[in-house]
Amino acid sequence: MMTSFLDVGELAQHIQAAYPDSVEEQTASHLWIKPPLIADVCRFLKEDPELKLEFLNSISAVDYIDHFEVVYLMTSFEFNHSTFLRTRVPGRGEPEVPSVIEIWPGADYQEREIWDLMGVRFEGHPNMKRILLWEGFPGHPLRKDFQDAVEY
Amino acid sequence: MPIRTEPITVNIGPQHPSTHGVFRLRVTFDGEMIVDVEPIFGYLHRGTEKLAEERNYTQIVTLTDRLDYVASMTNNQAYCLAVERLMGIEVPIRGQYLRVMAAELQRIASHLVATGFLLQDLGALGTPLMYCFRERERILDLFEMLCGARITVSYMRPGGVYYDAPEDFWPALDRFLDYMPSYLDELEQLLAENEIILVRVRNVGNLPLDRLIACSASGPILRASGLAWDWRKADPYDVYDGLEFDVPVGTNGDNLDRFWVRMQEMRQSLRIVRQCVEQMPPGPVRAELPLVLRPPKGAESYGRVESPKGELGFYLISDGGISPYRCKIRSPSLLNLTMIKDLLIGWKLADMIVNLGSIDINMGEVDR
Amino acid sequence: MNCSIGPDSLFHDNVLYRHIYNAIGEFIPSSLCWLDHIISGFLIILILVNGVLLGAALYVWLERRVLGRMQNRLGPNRWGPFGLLQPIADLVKLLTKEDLVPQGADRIAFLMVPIVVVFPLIAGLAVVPIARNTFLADLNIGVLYLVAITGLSTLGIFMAGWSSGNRYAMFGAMRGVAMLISYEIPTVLSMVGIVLLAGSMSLVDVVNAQHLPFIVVQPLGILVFLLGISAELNRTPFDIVEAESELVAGYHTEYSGIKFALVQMAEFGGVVAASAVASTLFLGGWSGPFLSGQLGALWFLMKLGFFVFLFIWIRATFPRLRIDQIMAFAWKFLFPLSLINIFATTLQVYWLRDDTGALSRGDLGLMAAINIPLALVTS
Amino acid sequence: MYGLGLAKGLMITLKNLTRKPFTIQYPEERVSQHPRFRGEEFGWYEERCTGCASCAKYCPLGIIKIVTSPSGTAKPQGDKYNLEVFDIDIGRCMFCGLCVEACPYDALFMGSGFERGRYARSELVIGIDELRQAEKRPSTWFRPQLENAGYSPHDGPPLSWKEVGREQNRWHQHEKSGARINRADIGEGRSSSAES
Repeated sequence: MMTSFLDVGELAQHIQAAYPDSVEEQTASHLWIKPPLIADVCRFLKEDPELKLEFLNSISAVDYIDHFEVVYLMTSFEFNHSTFLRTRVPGRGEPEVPSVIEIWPGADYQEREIWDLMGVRFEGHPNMKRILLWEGFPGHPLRKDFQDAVEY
Repeated sequence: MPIRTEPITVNIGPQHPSTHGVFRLRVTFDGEMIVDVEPIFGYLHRGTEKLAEERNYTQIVTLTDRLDYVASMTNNQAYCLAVERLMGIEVPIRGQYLRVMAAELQRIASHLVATGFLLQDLGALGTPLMYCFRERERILDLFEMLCGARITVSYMRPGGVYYDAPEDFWPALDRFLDYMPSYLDELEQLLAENEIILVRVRNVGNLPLDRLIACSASGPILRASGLAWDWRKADPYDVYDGLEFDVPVGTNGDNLDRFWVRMQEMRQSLRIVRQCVEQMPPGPVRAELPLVLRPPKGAESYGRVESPKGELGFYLISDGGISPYRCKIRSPSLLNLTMIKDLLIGWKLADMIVNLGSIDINMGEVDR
Repeated sequence: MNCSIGPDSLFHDNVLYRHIYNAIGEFIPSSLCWLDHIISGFLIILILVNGVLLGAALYVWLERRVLGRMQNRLGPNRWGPFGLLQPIADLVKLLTKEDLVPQGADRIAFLMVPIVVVFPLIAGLAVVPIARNTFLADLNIGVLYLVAITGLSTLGIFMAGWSSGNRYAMFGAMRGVAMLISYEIPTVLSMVGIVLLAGSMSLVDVVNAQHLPFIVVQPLGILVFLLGISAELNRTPFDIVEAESELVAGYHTEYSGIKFALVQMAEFGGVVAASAVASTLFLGGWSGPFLSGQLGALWFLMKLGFFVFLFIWIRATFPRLRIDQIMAFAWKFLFPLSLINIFATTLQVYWLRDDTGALSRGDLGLMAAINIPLALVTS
Repeated sequence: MYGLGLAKGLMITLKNLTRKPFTIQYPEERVSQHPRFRGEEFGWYEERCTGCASCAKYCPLGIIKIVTSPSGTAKPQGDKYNLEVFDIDIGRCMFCGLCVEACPYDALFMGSGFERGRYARSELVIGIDELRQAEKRPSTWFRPQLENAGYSPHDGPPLSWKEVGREQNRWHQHEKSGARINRADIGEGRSSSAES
């Protein structure tokens, strides 16, 4: 028995039914949700009896120069399926995404880590401060335009 | 009349005998009772994810060794799985068996360390720890035979393992497999019936299952709370599909259950290794691959294994170059630490150390 | 002024003292016999202090070796035959270390601690007889004196924790005070049974009264005594005062150099002292078959070694209890047990003693027959 | 009866008291070292090395420094480059063995030593002269030909460059017979890497 990945088309329809106009873009394998709605969609996916994606495997962020992409991977223990959910946040400043900590407390450290290393803020996170680096560290090292210090 | 008391804040770590690495906890005590905990980490942050963006796909294997340094084999395996999925590489069957065998030996080694340190934290002055390390030494010896290193093994490569095991490895492994169960019996005898240990671990540090799932916890602590979820069963990788083993499950989710689950998993791992030795077919161990790998542009993959600490995943994104565009490491230790407030608040100082030991974190993996 | 140690002299029974006194008397005119007494006294103290130091050093070596072997290691084996000189090397190392006093420390109390913890240990050993008529002092309140003077070490532990200005040390000290005071009670009560049996508080009399080792007459007593004393010595499973994995080193976290050496010495010497007291009270000290007279010291050493090994063995095997469990153990288990023991012993002594108050071997055997099943049932 | 578990524990420790210690007294006794052990003092065979710097490129830490210059000798004989610098900074080396894996000519081997305590980091750099003069006890890591020959680096004799080659390669036969390596025999594509 392998963990199956949900079909993106069906998933998108399912989400659209509950949150119309929440899907930003979808391809054969990828599904992008509009950033302001991501937390709501996540809550829906977790509580929906047909999906029951109750376990958040990981949250990661990717820097695509012109935008950041936050990737959620979640799994249902009951149906043994998982899905990726993505959201694009444009801008190089400190873009904001709604936090999912209310839905999955397990997002706590990962969101802090993303803020620390990637510079994406999570709105609604109660303790949004650096986790691995020290306060006052210049910049966010996982960004592609981060310059290494000349000397350590 | 109640006595006026003040909470007292103590810094435990980064250098403390039982924080399992450079881990710092700012703990507020009311007498001996813990009222607040604030974990602070980052003392071992080496920027593995950033470094990975500047290394080619094979070189990153050496970085993964250093994540969870008591379980390098499983780290290698998770990363190699991710790269193989990224490129669509088929690993030769013998290579898969060798990987599973090495990973299971590593699981025993890692659980031995976890058990030993749990008992060290209980205050057993190193005796069980020494016994555990003595046995771990035998496993590390096997690893040295296999790949020339004991801790930072770099044994696996995308597409298999670097090389087949030497001939004298198999008799040595047989000896180990014959010997190990008797040692586990002895360890259980020393510990499992000891009244002092039982009163210290039974019904201490209970973790409710729903909270664990919400907190993204995985691995033995999830199973100790009653959910039989093992990625080796749920999402079999390599040859786990064809191997027989049980997933031990606890009921209470207390320290005793976590300890018991680890003990049982060691026995199951021995079973898996034995099956691997019996079933292993001859053949190549590594897919024919160029020295420098170039996955297709835009490909992405998530490779995960059930590491001794939980779900270890590598999320790789390729931009068509020789190094990944993004390499995210989903480390079980960090996510298991999310539970720390549930685990520690309300318990006593002495329990705090044991609870922390029972979830078996590794700072190399937490800080990456 | 009568200077000779005659039959009615205070020192007549003390062979050790008499020998030293007479040996020195050869060089000192009889008119200055008070000087002889003073010099002999000093020599006795010198023997005592150095004996304790040597015993502690040997014990440290033994503990490390035995612990090592129990953990499949070797223990110190480089310096001297079997590593016997290792404690000396350690001492030299500690002596040459920088002597730190933390900034936040209460200086005077901090510096006094090593003296406060070492003193009761040395003073307490003075009343323990080593062989027939060989002891440093024979006090008629020996047991009481022992209890009183060893209780002082609690003060040292609290002073150390309080004055260090370190929170770990403070935790250790608070735990120490709570635990040590609780365990003092069952320990003392377990000695009462011995006193009842011997009819005297003098340790010399206690040994003389042991026609049968009191361990068989007082099985509950030895159980309570050993558990209580290992708590007072901060040994596993009661070592919450130091609790290496929790409190780094507990009350002596801030001690370094020679002060650390003294604190450690008090601790390890304490085990030797406790073993000496236990073998005197419960195993009959120097008395035993085959070896008599001054050779009884060998019996004494063997019994001492047995208890020392027992302490090391327990330390190698057991983890530590939590503070509330330890307190519960003291009050709910040891305390009632020691009361039962006293009650039973009192009744037995009342019915069995003869006119002089002494107990014969047969009487003791009868009591053992009653007490051993009692111990098995109650514990 | 309360305490039986404790007694069992005590018996286990007592049993271990009588066992032989597991410790190995290092300077006097040694652990039997396995042939694949990846150690320091790399076995470098200058006769084989073309200065292609594959090892330097493949090293995850970039600690191998190679400087070459044109040798000026005849091209057909293959001596295209002189090696001037071949530094391995083993103070930063993590002994992953990827350099050995990358070497196309079997010129670099892992060593088998592990006793290189020094007082300064600068003394940890192995230079070209040291590599030349070192007693070569190559590890069998990624060198199956050594393993098949049953060679043990720990107690075997030092090996010369003629003895460590790859049996299956045609040019190795040439080597054994004493001839200089003929690049044409090695096969196509290989020589191009030497130029980079």
